[in-house]
Amino acid sequence: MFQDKKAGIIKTASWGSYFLITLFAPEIARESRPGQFLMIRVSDSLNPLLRRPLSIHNRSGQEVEIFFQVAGEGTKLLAQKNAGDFLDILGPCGQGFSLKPEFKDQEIFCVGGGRGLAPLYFLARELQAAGARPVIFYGGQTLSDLPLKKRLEEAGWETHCSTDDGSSGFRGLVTRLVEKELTRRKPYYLFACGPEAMMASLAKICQTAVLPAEFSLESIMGCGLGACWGCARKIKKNGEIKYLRICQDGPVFPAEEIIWPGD
Amino acid sequence: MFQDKKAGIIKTASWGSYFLITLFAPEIARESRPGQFLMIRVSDSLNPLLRRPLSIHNRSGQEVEIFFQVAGEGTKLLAQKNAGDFLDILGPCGQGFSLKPEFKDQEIFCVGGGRGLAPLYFLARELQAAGARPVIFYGGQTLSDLPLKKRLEEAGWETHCSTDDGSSGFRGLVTRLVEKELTRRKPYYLFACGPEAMMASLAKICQTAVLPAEFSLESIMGCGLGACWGCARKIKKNGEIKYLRICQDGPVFPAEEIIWPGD
Amino acid sequence: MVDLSVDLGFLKLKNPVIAASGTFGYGLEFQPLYDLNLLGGLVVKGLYFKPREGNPPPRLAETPGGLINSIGLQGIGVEAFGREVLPRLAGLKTAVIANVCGEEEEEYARVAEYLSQQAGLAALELNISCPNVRKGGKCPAQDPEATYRTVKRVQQVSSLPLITKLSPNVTDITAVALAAQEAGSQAVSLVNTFLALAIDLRTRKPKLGNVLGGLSGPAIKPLALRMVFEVAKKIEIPVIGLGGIFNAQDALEFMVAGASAVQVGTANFVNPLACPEIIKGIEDWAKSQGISSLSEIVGSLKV
Amino acid sequence: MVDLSVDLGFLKLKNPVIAASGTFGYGLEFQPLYDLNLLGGLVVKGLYFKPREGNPPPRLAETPGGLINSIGLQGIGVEAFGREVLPRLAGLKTAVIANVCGEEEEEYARVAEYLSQQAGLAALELNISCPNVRKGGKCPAQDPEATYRTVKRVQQVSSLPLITKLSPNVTDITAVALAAQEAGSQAVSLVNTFLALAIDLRTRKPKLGNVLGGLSGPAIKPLALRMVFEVAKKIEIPVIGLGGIFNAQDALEFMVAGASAVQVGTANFVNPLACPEIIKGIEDWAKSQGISSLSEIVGSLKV
Ligand SMILES: Cc1cc2nc3c(=O)[nH]c(=O)nc-3n(C[C@H](O)[C@H](O)[C@H](O)COP(=O)(O)OP(=O)(O)OC[C@H]3O[C@@H](n4cnc5c(N)ncnc54)[C@H](O)[C@@H]3O)c2cc1C
Ligand SMILES: Cc1cc2nc3c(=O)[nH]c(=O)nc-3n(C[C@H](O)[C@H](O)[C@H](O)COP(=O)(O)OP(=O)(O)OC[C@H]3O[C@@H](n4cnc5c(N)ncnc54)[C@H](O)[C@@H]3O)c2cc1C
Ligand SMILES: Cc1cc2nc3c(=O)[nH]c(=O)nc-3n(C[C@H](O)[C@H](O)[C@H](O)COP(=O)(O)O)c2cc1C
Ligand SMILES: Cc1cc2nc3c(=O)[nH]c(=O)nc-3n(C[C@H](O)[C@H](O)[C@H](O)COP(=O)(O)O)c2cc1C
Ligand code: FES
Ligand code: FES
Repeated sequence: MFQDKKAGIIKTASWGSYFLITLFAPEIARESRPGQFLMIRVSDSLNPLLRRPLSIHNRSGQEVEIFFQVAGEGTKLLAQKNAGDFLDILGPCGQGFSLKPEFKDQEIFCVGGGRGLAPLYFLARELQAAGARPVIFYGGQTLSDLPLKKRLEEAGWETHCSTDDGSSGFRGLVTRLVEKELTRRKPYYLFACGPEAMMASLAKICQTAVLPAEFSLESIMGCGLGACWGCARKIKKNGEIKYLRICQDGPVFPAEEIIWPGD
Repeated sequence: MFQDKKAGIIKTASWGSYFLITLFAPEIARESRPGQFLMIRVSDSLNPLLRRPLSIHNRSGQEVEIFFQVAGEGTKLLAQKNAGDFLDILGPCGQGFSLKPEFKDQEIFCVGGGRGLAPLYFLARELQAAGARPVIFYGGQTLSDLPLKKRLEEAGWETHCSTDDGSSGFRGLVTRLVEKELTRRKPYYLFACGPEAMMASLAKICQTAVLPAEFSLESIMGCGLGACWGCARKIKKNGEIKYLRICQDGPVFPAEEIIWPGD
Repeated sequence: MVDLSVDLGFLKLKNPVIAASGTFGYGLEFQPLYDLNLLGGLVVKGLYFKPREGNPPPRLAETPGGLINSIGLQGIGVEAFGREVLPRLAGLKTAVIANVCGEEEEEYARVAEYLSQQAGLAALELNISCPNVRKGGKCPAQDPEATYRTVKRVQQVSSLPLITKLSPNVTDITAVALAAQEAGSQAVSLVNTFLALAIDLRTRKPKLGNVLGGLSGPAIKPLALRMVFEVAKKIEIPVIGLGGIFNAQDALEFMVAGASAVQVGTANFVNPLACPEIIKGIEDWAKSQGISSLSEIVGSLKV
Repeated sequence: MVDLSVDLGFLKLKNPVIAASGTFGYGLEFQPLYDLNLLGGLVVKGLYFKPREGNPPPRLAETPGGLINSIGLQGIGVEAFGREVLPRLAGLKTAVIANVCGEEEEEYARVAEYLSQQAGLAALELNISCPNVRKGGKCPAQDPEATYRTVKRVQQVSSLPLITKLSPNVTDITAVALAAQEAGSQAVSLVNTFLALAIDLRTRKPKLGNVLGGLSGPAIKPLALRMVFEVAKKIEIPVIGLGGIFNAQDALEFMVAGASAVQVGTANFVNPLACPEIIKGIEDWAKSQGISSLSEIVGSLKV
């Protein structure tokens, strides 16, 4: 865990409301695992006060990338940063996805909805490096919600896209696309990150298909360090339901441990 | 009185900690008189919360200029603005210097200390336009505190400079310089703006010389409109001492009405 | 068309936005900037019977998202107000409300009595909550009994509707609100400022000449909102909410929490057009939500 | 050399900066970032006798310059703390303080009694002021008598020095501070959070699952500073000041107002290195001012 107060921005890229920032942060890069995240100070001022949690989208050498969508004031300020600016970042936070030795030679589904793709790029790279075969599912409302499509394809991974309006790939929800694909093949594991509704429905699909899965959850965060208990959410551990810290006990949890809203 | 939420910055100039900003603000320009000021929002954020009062340094056509020194957070933010940016400004505020018909053909001393020169440029121009002869006294700690020296000389006004360290013009306080000059000639009137100590000592000098004078005072301001009474300061009006509003009853007051700290 | 008017029972406002006392002078200072008739109402600066000198400067200090003031209710006194100012306000087509102050009960009564005899006022706001002039350290609004007594006494001599302005510097603001209601106040307004201190570390002196002052602005909004919510649940008379309202969204949040109308204070300094812009913003929001009357949203918080 | 140590009488701290309860976990969460032995002290998360579930999410909401929380003192209970956490804290060379909670007097006493029998604690901080778990709407620190009773009861069973943590949600905080002193508290710390509400206008629901929460951060600093000033003038025992301290200047202002030591809460989230940076900043300032011992500045406000 490091606080880097002056992580330099090497480059930025953007597609509509989606942004990619490449940071020079050698210590954090070294320690990062897929599914972990950074707590980022978006402004020197007191508004917004808190850091914003953003997944580590990619790591290469001494650099880490973040990929985010503008959601409110904080991400808007972050989107205004340029190459040459500095960011105050803290990380790597959280536990990340589990990378098991038995993934080798297996097909692993990685399902991302919109900005939820953020942690999956790093994950797919590590899966591949470990000899597993990542299969990416990438869903959005429309074509412009899939800015990373090209990048995923270039990485050489099997990539399935979906849009609600059919402007790119499968027309419909990405969960439908996964469901369809599951009738044809049986992957070894599934990882997902995206809107709650998407993950909740995916959880049901995995249960039916008896497919082990892990999901990366979100929550408003205070410290990101496990110290404030502000990010807590009900999780079922060893049959007992209690509030666990998304930042420290997660953000990734096995599908069966998650209590979905409305459950 | 106008609130112009989008007064465009036409150009900026700077000399060390001193800044000059030219604004396109036709309505305010039209109504301005020397000694009046603007209330300027330095940031969209809530810190600093209040507008900052800055004198109208010059008016030409549809443009107004402000000239300021960085004093704290607010002026620092203002100094970061660039041509093409917009400022939210309110003005013209306050009563300004009195321009009397009998000034015609008379010598009028205009004494500015550091940033206190700000309102005197506009004043000298209007004095000249009214047929009076402005004589400028411009004091600072050192050469770099006199960024407007050239501009004043170019305007063709008799200009006397002083620096505490003698790096430019007379070595010593500008008040000493005025005092010296008063032994040689008798102007008709004196206007001044600058640090309290300078103005207080100038007030004594004018009293001794039986020279009528007006000073522009400062105060922390809330509204700038006379509504909050936050800017009040003790002033003697018609023999009675009471708290008057610097923003609305001033900022310019006749020398004999001002109660100086320590009086 | 959205009906922005709100009916407080004793007073109908064309819209729920009222300029707050002490931030809007004697009512006329903002006239060069916009038509005051746009306002739901305006409350003039606090009035004592006699003229008052006010507190020594500095009188203002900024804090993160806030402003501390210790004006000390400098003012011309109620008679000069009645003679010189009120006639000029009389022509306005907006609710003009006077803010009534007093060093003790009798002064409140005298000010209220005098004002009741003047034309042009829609209501009195009883300022029993100014933290800048507490005698013996407490203002009446910090004690339910003192509140009851003061309101009762003013009721006896005043024929104008009474809005009692509450202090946030209390353990239980609902107890004070109940006391005001019981004593016959037609409404309560809350909150006045929070007692605060700012220090200049360099000089080791307080930033304000009067040492302590009252905190207002966005910093206090979540506290004021909580108090409005608590009070609105407990009393029958209407609540006027204020404290850090800077835009239409803030104003609407206060209404959702239970305020029938709102006041805008410090925002007038930061953005002199705050009041008309908030009114416009409320109208736009109501339209976008298909709300035909604002009363629908008052106290609509889902808890 | 500047001597940063402060002597509270019952406890000597190597410097005046203490990490505040609830913002610093059980003390070890910040260890990956810096050496905890740099701290003057640290207060662990509030402890009840039994484990507690805490409040429903969302538990945090941002406001201008502030943070509202309603964690609801989720925690592992004092026995698990004593068994699992305390042994790991015991090796630290900084003052470890436990934050003692209770649903009623007896629970406070049981927690304090249990902790008194453990090794490794420098003092107890009695949290009678948490706004998130008020039973019947009030916490003991909102009433001088309840404060007196609770402190007295805990004194009977505890051998550790006692710091009573006061609530700002009161009319007169000095009365509560005096009650704590009279009951034998060795120090007071103030302030805990201010009861607050934030609303999501879109959904018309409170932003927090528990409806109300406690406001902390820079927004409350001027209010906390005022209270520290008022209390320090009135009592003999040392005051530990907190509320919105984000940098060395803030910390020093609290000391000038009368605090013998300070706590840093919300700042730990915004800048995890806040505590060590504040300590360094205090040292630099003292050097620049030629101050050899910090006790010189405590209560040095020129009024
Ligand atoms: C572990 C983790 C990893 C994340 N990774 C990414 C990522 O890689 N890319 C990305 O685009 N987004 C990511 N998010 C979501 C991102 O943190 C939020 O979009 C962001 O904090 C919103 O801040 P804002 O100031 O822009 O919006 P705000 O104005 O604060 O809020 C906008 C909306 O987002 C909600 N929100 C605020 N904070 C959070 C939060 N921490 N988590 C979820 N919702 C929040 C608010 O309730 C509101 O509805 C992640 C969140 C978590 C918890
Ligand atoms: C009518 C009027 C006209 C002015 N014209 C000019 C001008 O043309 N050029 C110029 O450089 N400056 C001018 N000033 C001073 C200028 O307003 C302050 O320097 C500025 O407000 C400081 O803001 P800040 O945020 O940079 O500093 P802050 O951090 O707010 O304060 C820095 C220091 O300035 C003091 N200060 C804060 N506000 C004011 C204020 N309103 N007046 C005086 N001192 C203050 C503070 O107490 C502190 O000591 C004028 C002031 C007034 C009242
Ligand atoms: C400079 C100033 C002067 C004030 N004077 C008065 C007053 O005379 N009477 C009164 O009842 N309240 C007075 N107040 C309090 C405001 O009316 C209002 O209650 C408070 O500022 C909170 O609202 P705000 O955050 O919108 O400013 C004053 C506030 C300020 C900032
Ligand atoms: C997330 C959070 C949790 C807190 N939990 C506790 C607690 O368990 N016990 C306690 O006495 N105070 C608790 N507090 C209050 C802080 O210790 C402190 O009194 C308050 O936040 C004001 O200080 P600050 O502005 O520096 O944060 C908590 C505050 C926050 C923000
Ligand atoms: S964000 Fe503080 S514990 Fe998770
Ligand atoms: S600044 Fe408000 S009256 Fe002068």
